[in-house]
Amino acid sequence: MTRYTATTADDLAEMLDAIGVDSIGELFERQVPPGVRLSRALALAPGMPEQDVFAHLRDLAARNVSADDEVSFLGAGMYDHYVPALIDMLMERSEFLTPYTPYQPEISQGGLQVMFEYQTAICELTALPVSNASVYEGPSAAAAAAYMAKLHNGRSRLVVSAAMHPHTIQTLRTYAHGYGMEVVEVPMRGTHAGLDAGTTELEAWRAAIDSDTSAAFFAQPNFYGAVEDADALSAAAKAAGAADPVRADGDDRAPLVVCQVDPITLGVLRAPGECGVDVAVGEGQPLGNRLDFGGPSLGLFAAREVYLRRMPGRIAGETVDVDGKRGFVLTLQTREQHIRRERATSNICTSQALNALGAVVYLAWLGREGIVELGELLLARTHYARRQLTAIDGVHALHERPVVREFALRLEADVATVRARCARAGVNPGVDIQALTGREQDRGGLLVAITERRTRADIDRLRDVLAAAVAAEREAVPA
Amino acid sequence: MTRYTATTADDLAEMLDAIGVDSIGELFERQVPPGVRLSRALALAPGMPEQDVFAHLRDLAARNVSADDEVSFLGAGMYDHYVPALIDMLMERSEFLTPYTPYQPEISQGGLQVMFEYQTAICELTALPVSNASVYEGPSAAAAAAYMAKLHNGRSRLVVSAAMHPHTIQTLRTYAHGYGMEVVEVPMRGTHAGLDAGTTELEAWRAAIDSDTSAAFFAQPNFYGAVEDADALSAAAKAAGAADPVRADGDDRAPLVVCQVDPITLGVLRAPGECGVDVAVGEGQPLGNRLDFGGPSLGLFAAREVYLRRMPGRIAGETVDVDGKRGFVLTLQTREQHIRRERATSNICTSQALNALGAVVYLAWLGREGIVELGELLLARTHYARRQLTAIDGVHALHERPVVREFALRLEADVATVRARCARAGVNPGVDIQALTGREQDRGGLLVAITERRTRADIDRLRDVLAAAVAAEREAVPA
Amino acid sequence: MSTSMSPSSDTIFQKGGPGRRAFVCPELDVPAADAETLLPARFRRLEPARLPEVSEPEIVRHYVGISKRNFDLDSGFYPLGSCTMKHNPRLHERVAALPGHARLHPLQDPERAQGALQLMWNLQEALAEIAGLPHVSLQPSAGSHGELAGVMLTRAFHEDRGQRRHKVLTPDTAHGTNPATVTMAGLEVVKLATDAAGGIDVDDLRAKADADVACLMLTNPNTLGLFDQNIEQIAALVHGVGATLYYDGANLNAVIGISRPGDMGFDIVHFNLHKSFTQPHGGGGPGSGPIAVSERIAAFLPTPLVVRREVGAHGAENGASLSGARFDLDYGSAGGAGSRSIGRLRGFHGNYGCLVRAYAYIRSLGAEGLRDVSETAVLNANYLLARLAQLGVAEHLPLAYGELCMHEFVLSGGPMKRALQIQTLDLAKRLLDFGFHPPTVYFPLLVEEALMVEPTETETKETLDAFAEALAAILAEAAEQGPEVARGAPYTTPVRRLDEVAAAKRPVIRQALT
Amino acid sequence: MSTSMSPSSDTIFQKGGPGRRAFVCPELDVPAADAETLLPARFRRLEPARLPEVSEPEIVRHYVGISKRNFDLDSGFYPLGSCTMKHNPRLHERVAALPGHARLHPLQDPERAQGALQLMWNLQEALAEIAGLPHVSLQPSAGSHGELAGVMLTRAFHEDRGQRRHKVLTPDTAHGTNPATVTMAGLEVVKLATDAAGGIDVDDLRAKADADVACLMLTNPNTLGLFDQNIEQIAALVHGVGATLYYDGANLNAVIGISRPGDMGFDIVHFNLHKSFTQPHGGGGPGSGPIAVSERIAAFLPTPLVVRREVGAHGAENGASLSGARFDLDYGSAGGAGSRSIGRLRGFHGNYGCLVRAYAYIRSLGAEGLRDVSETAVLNANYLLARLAQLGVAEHLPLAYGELCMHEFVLSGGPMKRALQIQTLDLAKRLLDFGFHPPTVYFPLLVEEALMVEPTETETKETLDAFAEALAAILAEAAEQGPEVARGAPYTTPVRRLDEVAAAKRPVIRQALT
Ligand SMILES: Cc1ncc(COP(=O)(O)O)c(C=O)c1O
Ligand SMILES: Cc1ncc(COP(=O)(O)O)c(C=O)c1O
Repeated sequence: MTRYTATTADDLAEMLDAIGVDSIGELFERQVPPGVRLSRALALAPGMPEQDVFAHLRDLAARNVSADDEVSFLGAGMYDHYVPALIDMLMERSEFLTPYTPYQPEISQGGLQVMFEYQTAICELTALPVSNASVYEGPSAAAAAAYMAKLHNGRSRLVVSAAMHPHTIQTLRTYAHGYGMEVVEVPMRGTHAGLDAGTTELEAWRAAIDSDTSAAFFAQPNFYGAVEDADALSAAAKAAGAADPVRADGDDRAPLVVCQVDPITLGVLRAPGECGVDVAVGEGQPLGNRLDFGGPSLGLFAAREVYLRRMPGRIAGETVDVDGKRGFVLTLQTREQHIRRERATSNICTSQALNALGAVVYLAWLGREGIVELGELLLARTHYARRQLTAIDGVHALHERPVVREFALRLEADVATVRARCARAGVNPGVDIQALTGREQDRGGLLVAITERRTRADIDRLRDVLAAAVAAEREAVPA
Repeated sequence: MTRYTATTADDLAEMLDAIGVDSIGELFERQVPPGVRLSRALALAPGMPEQDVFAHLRDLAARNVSADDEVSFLGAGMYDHYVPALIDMLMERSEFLTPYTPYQPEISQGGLQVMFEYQTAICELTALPVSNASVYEGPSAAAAAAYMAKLHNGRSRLVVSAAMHPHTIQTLRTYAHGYGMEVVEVPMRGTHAGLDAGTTELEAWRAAIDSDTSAAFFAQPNFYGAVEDADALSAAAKAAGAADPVRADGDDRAPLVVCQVDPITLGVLRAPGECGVDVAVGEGQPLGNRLDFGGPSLGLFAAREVYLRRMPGRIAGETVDVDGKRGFVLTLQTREQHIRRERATSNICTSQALNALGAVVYLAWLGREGIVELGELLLARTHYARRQLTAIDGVHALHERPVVREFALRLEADVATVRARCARAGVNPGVDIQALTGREQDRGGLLVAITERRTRADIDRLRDVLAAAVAAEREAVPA
Repeated sequence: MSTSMSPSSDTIFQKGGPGRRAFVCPELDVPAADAETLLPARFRRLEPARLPEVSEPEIVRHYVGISKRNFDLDSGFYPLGSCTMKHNPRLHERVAALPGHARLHPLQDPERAQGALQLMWNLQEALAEIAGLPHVSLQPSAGSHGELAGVMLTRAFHEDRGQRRHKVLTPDTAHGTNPATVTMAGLEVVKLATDAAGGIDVDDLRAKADADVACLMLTNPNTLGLFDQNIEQIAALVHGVGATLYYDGANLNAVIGISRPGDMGFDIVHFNLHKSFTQPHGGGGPGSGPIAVSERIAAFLPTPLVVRREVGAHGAENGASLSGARFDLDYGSAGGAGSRSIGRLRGFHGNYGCLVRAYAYIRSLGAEGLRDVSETAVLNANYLLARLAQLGVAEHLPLAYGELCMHEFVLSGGPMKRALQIQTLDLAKRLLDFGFHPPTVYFPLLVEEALMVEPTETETKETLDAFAEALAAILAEAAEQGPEVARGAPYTTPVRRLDEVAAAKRPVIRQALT
Repeated sequence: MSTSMSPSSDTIFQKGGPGRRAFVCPELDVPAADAETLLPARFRRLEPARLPEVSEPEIVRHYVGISKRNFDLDSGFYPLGSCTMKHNPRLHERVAALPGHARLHPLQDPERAQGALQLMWNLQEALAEIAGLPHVSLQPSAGSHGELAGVMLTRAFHEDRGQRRHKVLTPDTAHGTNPATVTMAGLEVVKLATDAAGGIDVDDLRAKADADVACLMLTNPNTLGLFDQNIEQIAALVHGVGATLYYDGANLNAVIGISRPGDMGFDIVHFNLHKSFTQPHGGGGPGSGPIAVSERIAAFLPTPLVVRREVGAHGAENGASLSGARFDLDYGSAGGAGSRSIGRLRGFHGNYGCLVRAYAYIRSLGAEGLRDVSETAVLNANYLLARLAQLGVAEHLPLAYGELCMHEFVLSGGPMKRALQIQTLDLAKRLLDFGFHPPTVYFPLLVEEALMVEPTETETKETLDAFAEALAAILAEAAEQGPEVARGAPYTTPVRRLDEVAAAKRPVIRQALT
């Protein structure tokens, strides 16, 4: 017996008796061939009392520098937003925490309604008419969109803006190999300042997209924090990718325009549904989910109506019960693996229901006005931060595009050493761009993210610390 | 409107219209005389968003050195026991956290059953037949027992062992003034070692108790960690306090013997009900409650059957509903202030229901065997610690009585400075006894508490740090 | 979720089996010693405590199960008059749980508990400002504990002047804790009548206010939900005979930032942090009952008090202080607050965990937000009252006194009882079937078949409307179908009406164990 | 708590009112700039998102309310076959919530995330030992993600050897994620028959195992709850044609410390940390699906991997390392694991929060405790099976294959359907009225009217007995009163049987807004 099991000596005797075996061992001896039975104990540390496990995990936690321990400007996909306390409370309620997928709708109305509300919120946010109940996380959501595109139009090329998050591009490449699709990267305009630098190069985008292009991907804002001209990219993709010759039925095989969004920006930024986008995907972590060293979070997935029956993931739908009472069920399950098996629209099963609860509660908490106010605050602080930081000697804007909550700098100094210097002063100035992309053109790049938790005082502190670090570094290593 | 209120502009208009006033202001103008209306805003800091309040409270928390931040041997009434995670979860469930006193039993069976189970657990622990559902906390529980004694036997003296916790003695004095009772303190045997030192002086105890003594109080273990001879104290009190002449009805006016217990010791220590005690009171914090800088916690209160109808506080009782189904109600309410008013057995109303939940869940978690095992572990570690520490030069046992989980030392050095030295090494060696009691005889006294969280390695560290501190102190200030 | 699914009433002691356990004891890491050395046999327990023997999953399922047999504020409207069942922000649970607060030992040295002491000091200041009284003690554990402190302070105040005044005036509408407290503090209750307007009968007061009166205890608005129109005159009368005025702060939610007890002439006020300041009610506590007092009472305050001292460069050195301030526990320095203290009322410093929550609340809302609290509380109560009138409920359940109300109101069930043959108790039980917690019933005592309704500010108009309609529906049901429906209620709760008489006659207050 | 009290199905979008809000925006503490400068109009949102407008109390009450319309593991028995609904220790939530874990940014420098990396490395080691395979990637987000990784690894393995094998063998009892994954990875499913004993039909396997076969995907015990008696022969056959063996770890709870996939001959294993290792199921996730692989597969693993390096005095200097070890993210160093990686499967490093919980579980139980898990899981399943036989349930619901079972078993509802005219669906729905979550139904597909029952090790004998009796009672009820009762069930749930056909025909998948 452990603290989680409950077989008393009497229980054991009665149970073995009922089964008709002499020992638990016999159950295994009669079922597991001797050749594959493990004849020794697992080589694992012995079990521990709860307090010791807690102490050990706390010791490990103490060896991490979390967003509580420094003034952090890290972003690039996951952001240190404030998660209101009521989300913890709700996510920890047994009723939400411990059931599984709502296969029995009569006793799962709570979870199903949460999905339905989540879908509604994501549709509103993206201005797209349909949403699933979430997928794993951001980059794989893009890969799921690629599969949907393949199922939809049968084309074989995926055109991807190089200004997307490198993890998204890498993930798309991994999956595309399985799909038998080719990934074509569209370069972006040189990132070293200039008005349109840092965004997808429209001409190259147009050129890359052809009548075998299944889907075209860009991010808004993109990895460098820059606001893309989404309308132009969408229109160009549709035009360039039209069937050749254009089909009589209006070319419903045209490439899907897939936009990777940062949901927190959608209070102020033109929504995907407002600029010709077919599918919006994105990392949902900013919506009420913790950083958790990268997961679990959730992947957003919304689309135009026509894609509904090819969407991946769970979808909750409204219906009535035998008494005519409103209720919710998992719907369109014929898309899914447990029904459709090898012809499913996705292999996803266990997904991120609890994280989606966090997201919808967060959106309700922010509310209709709040998401706009928050967006405006981020705009203002980001603008301020960018001005403050680019005023530092040896620090330049990597691009001058509009930004919402994150922007890229170029340092005239080694980024790694500058970051280490800042860290010693208790400030994490942001992400080393080149370390993440591996691109030569990104050398010197620093990606700075702003959230509502980073006050003006924090930004001023970053300015001072960064200025000192860059200066010290330039002094130490004369250019 | 704040984030906690919900009056929209339309709501307000409709509501004022229904009431028939023009503004909220009018509601006050018509009801609150102008002379007592505040004509200015309260001088309070402006409100803050949730994240800022959180940040402020976190900053304050960071300015405290908690039991997480040092190796702490502080005790003296509250102890750093490990609180299992399931207690947090249960105490945070809305269903337990947010209702009030179960006045409507039909929709409060959860809370009432918890009280009933708590009472059962405390009866078991104390070996006494009746328990209430808890009172405020430890010392005031003793004062409540004094009131019960007064109501029971109408006598006017309270005899108190000086070896009790100073807060208990002080609280008894405060209340006794209200009760019109006199508090007589019984000295203890000199605390400087010797086999019986550190305990209540039996002869003085016997001498102090007379036929006007309403109740006699001692603590087990006492404030100095020493195990008292509870049987002897009880018997002596009963004998010395018998009515003079002894009444025909068997003297049911005899003084109540009240024992203040440390519940965590009752797995190994003879229970109050096993040594002639009438009433057991005590601080319940060690049972699954946090330190919380001293509260909220709960006060234990159990007694012999005869006192049931004079007990203070809520009591849950079992009954049946109209369908014959088992259920629980608040019972014997005619004792209470809301029914009995000025003749109530106590003025207590809001008490510590949630903390009592923590206590009973903790006891279920420890379980029948666990409370014994824990007691044995504490005995062994405490014994080890006492031996290790008294081996230090300049450190002596204050007494040599058996101890369970806490013991008193006498340092040949200034305690305050020694403690400060230890603190700098990350160890809080315990409570400065004299600082708490104010007694000259306690000079040099250090009270060291052991819990299951303080490992042998911690104790060894305390030994080394204390040895160094005492040595350094003796060097700095030659005796 | 359904009757059949709702767990049984078996207690945790009726579950489990021999040897089951949730606890794993940390290993014995010190040398073993023999039992007699560790604790001689004569001190050892004779019979083991028959605690439950259950696995962790059993504990979780048991308590989660029985929790579902509770109604709670997070699940529905809880207009329990006098109890201020307002929303409990979860932020407060989060901040109270921070290890720096939750795991701070009460005997930590003040220099190493500066955050806690600063919080307490800031809270003292805020409560003083809200009360309009200069000195605060955070020690009392709940309202009635605050009352006890207050009456003892009054007694000490008079005794200090060589007076042994033995009477305490309390209106007949007073909460039970008021008279109970008076007796415990060794004084005598003298009841004051209520006048036709629902306030103190000033003539009765005048007749009883003599040199033996130590104190008048009052809550204002009173338990009828009415602000006493004569409060200034009452204060003058009481002060005139040399007595003090005690303010029972249970109804403070009506007047925060609107009117201050100190400005009304009160000497002593207790706060119920679990009412006006959001400490969750926990099924009956914990609470916290700080008191604020006037200058003339300050010397008698319970100790320790939290004080703030300006320190120079020297004190700031150890890094423990903020902006030159250092916070400390004060045991009553000569002449100052607490210098002739009544003593301690409990161990340590009060219910700090509750103080954290109240402080977070005050910082969240600020002056403006707190005033909005009271404005909205009063608006909601008056709207509900008006809505009940619109629905014709007032015919059977008239307002007991007055026309408007402050944050709560008291209806009389007398006409209902006569016209419809159902009592307030029946109405309350029938409300359970409608998913509402009933109002406080049969209090205050002087109102026939009283129903005391306090909606609080955190409820929406929709909820108030739904509640009003439920009341109207129950009355209509009784009018149309007769009184039996209500008399048999509730029908949909985990248990139905319980036999309280039997429970009290032969009390079974613990699980029989074998 | 009662039907009338249970909240309505109004969504959060149907609540609230204009201007209500829970969020208070932090103040604008930087100089204001004009809108066009901050974000030109052509990039600005045209129509605002119609998010809810609700106060904080409304949010809490709404979601607490609807939560009560869920059945959950903490409230009752949940024998959902293949899902391992075991107790979720709350300790795991506590440790995962520690700021050092929960508030750690995934792009924190490895030197400043040593605790997290050490945890991941320790977990990799433990999972490797449990699987009997040397290399582990923690990246996959759930079981099916692990499967995808696994099939891609297989593909990469063969492609690396210049082979384009396109077939993947899966038994007809396989979980739907297996075939779905195969297609997504660009390979083809070839189904294997099940033999009379419930295992792989070895003859069928022999016939189909050719040089085009990339892989055999198997779970063992399989979805019938049976340990394949021919596993060694199967492995030999598959390896014989140069294919790999993939182990679907969903059923690992039967064999931890008893039998290891690696020792059975599997090359790739995925774990479901949300099944065998207590990550709470969350209403359908999050999960985590780490994979363990053999040496020959290691080079293709997704990156980054977590590695441990011994460092000398120099590296230890900065205080970030423990006992001379430093942990790092490795993107595939030459020749080693990940050196010819299939690439990334997602952002960042996997579902770290789930890893924390699984690690806490493994440290809590250790080798002995984990073996007890599987022993008890198998004991409980066999006991429940035996108890059903004792109660005569087996007559109508016979075990589909075999006599004993591992951690779960599959009953056939065929005889019940014929004798009593109720289907497995009816039985499942009627169970709801008895307070139980039904078993998995209609899976695996080859069993007629299948009921797949997995009690898990954390249930008590009392619970198993009660469940067996409920099944017996439902059958008796059908025998005595006819099939209508069960066919009309459930009766006591918040809603009754729902029209799924209508839902799919005209999908309404979001709240209509005005
Ligand atoms: C008017 C009034 N006074 C005093 C009290 C007593 O407060 P507490 O329950 O905190 O002791 C209450 C609480 O119910 C009350 O309503
Ligand atoms: C046998 C089997 N394989 C695979 C899976 C898929 O795992 P996941 O849901 O974690 O993707 C499941 C889960 O339901 C399963 O039962």
